[in-house]
Amino acid sequence: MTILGQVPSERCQALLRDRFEPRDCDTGGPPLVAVARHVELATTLRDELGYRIFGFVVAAHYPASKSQEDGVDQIRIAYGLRTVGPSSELAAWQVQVALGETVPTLAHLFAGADWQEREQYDLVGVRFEGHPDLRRLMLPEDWEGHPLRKDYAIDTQVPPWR
Amino acid sequence: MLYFVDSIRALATSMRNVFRRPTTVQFPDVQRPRTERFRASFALVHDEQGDEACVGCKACERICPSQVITVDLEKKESPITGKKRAYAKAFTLDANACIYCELCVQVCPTDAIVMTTSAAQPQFSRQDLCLDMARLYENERTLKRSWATASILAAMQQPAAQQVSPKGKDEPDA
Amino acid sequence: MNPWIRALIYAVVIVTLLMTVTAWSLWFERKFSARMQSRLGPTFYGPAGLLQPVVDGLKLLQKETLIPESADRFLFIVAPPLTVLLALATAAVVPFGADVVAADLNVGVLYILALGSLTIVPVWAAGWASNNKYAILGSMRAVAQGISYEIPLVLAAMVPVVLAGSMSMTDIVNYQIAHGWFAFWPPGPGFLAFLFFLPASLAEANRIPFDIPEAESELIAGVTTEYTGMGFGLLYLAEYLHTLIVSAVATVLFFGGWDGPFRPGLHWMVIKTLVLFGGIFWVRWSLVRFRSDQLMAICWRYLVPLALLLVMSAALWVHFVEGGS
Amino acid sequence: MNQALKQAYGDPYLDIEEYDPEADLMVLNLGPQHPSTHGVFRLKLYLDGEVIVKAVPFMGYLHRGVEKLCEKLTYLQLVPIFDKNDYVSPMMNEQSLVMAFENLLEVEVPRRARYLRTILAEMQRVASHLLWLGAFAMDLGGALGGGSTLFMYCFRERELILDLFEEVTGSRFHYNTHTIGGNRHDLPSGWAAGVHRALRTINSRIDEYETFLTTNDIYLGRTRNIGVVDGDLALELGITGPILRAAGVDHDLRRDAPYHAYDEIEVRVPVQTAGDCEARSLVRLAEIRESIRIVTSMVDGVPEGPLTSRKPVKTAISEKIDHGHAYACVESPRGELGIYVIGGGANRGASPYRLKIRPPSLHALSCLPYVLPGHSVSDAVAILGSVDPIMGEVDR
Repeated sequence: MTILGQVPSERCQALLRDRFEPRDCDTGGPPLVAVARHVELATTLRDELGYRIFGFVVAAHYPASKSQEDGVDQIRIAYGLRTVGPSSELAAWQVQVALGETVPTLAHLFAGADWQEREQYDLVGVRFEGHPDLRRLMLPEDWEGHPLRKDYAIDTQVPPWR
Repeated sequence: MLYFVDSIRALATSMRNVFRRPTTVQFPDVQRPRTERFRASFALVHDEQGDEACVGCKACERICPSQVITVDLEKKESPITGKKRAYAKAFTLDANACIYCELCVQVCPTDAIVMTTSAAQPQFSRQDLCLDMARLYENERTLKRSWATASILAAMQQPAAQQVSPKGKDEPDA
Repeated sequence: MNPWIRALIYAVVIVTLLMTVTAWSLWFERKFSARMQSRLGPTFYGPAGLLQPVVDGLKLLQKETLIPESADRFLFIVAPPLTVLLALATAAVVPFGADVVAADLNVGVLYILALGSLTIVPVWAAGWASNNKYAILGSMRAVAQGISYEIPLVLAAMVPVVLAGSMSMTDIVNYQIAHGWFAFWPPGPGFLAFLFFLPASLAEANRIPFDIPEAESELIAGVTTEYTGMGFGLLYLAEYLHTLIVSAVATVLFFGGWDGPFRPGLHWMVIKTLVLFGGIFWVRWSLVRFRSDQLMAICWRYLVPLALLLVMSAALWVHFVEGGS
Repeated sequence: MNQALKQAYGDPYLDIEEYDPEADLMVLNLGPQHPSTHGVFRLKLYLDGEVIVKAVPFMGYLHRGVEKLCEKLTYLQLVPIFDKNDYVSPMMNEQSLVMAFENLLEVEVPRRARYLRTILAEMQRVASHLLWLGAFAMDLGGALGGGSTLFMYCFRERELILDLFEEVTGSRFHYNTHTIGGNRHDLPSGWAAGVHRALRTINSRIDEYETFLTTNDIYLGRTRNIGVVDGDLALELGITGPILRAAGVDHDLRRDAPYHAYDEIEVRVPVQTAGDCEARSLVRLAEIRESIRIVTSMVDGVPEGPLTSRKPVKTAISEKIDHGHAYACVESPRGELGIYVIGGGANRGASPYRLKIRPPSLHALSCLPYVLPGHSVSDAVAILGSVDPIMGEVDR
């Protein structure tokens, strides 16, 4: 794989292994970390290892059929941070939460996370607890439903002009 | 007062441009020359024997990201070779929603659909922008064909192993 | 000839002349700015687009005049024609030829400055009447800019008056014919006064780089946001008229009116005015715009004190050199 | 948000009622229909006189549900959809998307394609910065004045590059020239000569624009220490790209996390320290020159060899994968444009399960509530222009 720095860097994986006992996610991707220690991980990554730029927060909805946990819809959220300057690396980890539960916000650590978390709440419907201003980012306020949920209508036939 | 002193250089630049040739042209009368690979509207073509190339296999209908192509299949005698062959009974391409991504040209097994280098002619109603089979074949006669056909694109995208020469029009600078 | 009839003839001739020159200055500006921006400019109507002003006028005429429901109807309707009226009124005093002047007031310069400063009122009224936030911002800026640039304008206009010893426009021109043009002959004050008069008058007419009131990149269209059809047409026309007359006044005050090398006469006046008018377009299409507080800072920190010095230097010049005539 | 930053900048969550009650604030909506909001973007400004007290941005007017569309279309069909996201630099969208899929499917890209992608990316950066330059001059100088003169010059130069793209890909703007494993269009003969000619003209014309900008005092008056974003605030907000480099932080993905063929060439990264509008424009002008230098050094030495490492696509369902995550990011003219894709979606694994775009313009816009308070409305327009947001990318 010639593209460097796109997979979680060794430093980040080493930190995860020895301090945060990550579980490997069955659908692949970065290691899974317990929700309780999620903010602590982000703080250590930022302060000790220098991952200062907020990369991304991706929430994906796994309906009961696909997720293994006893038939309850799961939401897996992948986070990413990046270091600054030469040989910039990427740190990434995942957090899993049942539908309806809340995830502690990173907006106090990274102001950049503020809007990305609002977008995930807007599109996937995962609530970030402690977020200063959790409103919908893009859809109008009175929009009901979260479009990127798997149960959201997907095959609406595009009205042909013909 | 220093604001006006070095504004003179800006004035000089704009005056210098007064004596340069303007780059805009009066569009309807003067047309900008298009490059050979420019892709605009569509045309269906006949193969070497003069028979309709399209076999109605719906490959383009499936690949189209904005689902604007619909093809109906029919089997009938070919007027030239006399054998029973598959044809497209109806072929509509909705230029309203087409994003000109050239994927249909790439996936066509028989080089039937090609793009032309004449920019889209505006119409007065949405229905006129819905190109049906007759219009597409008429485009083949009237408009200048663009460079790309399925085989040329395929020849250009061959991986290292098989650097095969393209069937159909010879690639000018392979 | 009965003075009333003379005034009427002059009025009709000057108004039609000014209107046509302004209309075709629209064509000239679009062609000239197009060339500056490596474009073709209007070419469709008439040879090289010469009928473009006519077509623009017709387009504006047949557009529906919308009056916003919450607008102050009377002010909204009256404001545009008022701006055109004030712009045209200042033309009464401008001497186009030796005795070709509508009304040779002996307080000509005062008359022009008075009407010049009055143009702020209808512009402000237009902004205030359209009851639109952007228009109000634009009109407040117009008032601030108009008032603060009034002072350098007056002081700059004082220099030729002091030098020529009279306020009447024809006397100033005759003085310049005798002693050489103010812009060049008294080397110090004359040219500097012109350098102050031009930007101040540009600010008066809301032209770039001083067109804060209708700064379209910030305030959409500033004062003219709510206007459609002929309302907008009049406001737009008034701006061009005002600029044309200001360049005519500048030629009279600083470049010796109808005085010219071969046969002084009306044609010299027209040539000089149009050259100055073209210069204003040239400045308009190549400079970036000021911020409104920077605009005020320039006026109060630089223009006003220097203008005072200028008038004093002109007075000293007159006292010493010319033996206090 | 550490305390030091709170004092230096405006507070985006300021409660308007507590602001001193007797100052009657005027609420002015800048946008979504406004000549200088660079797209459909609404900025609700609370004005005390003409000074901004609080700025609340509203987005979503251009939300097209691209990420929902990703669940339905297959990998190949997404490429033409994605070059409409950041419609000022479409190359970068296609390249980041295709790199993410190549990561996911573990596909190797041949050297010729990597060279070609670098050249196309750098030329697109020049075109994108030229468009920014014109739009920024329009913000400062107005549509009927000096601003539009510079706007026309920038577009005249940008046409040269679009013609070159038309020669290679056949389309001026939405190319669909990338595919998984390489490119779809090879370079026509004689293209390099055209590139040299065009870039030489642009390089000489840039000096001409300087007379409008960096030495023109009216321009400096409008941009010097207006809208200052310093390094800490930029890093805190996750801002990357010219705004971060103008704030003194030396971070550029082309050199720090090289992709395509950037590891084989030397990339010089222009950095300024002031962090104001002027510094941002200086960084972008320097980046135009830097990109021109890169392209002229590379365009003759494109190595021979195959253009893709996979057979040309003949059917919609061509790539299939049922698990795995991948992230790829590209240095777009506005910052780090990243695509995070999760495999194993519909169409029996032929479309992604979830695809997220990390838009650099979203983070660039997030600096507005912090930076705008204290400036006037015309400054707000200048700052918005210097931040150069693209709403197609922000709203997706």
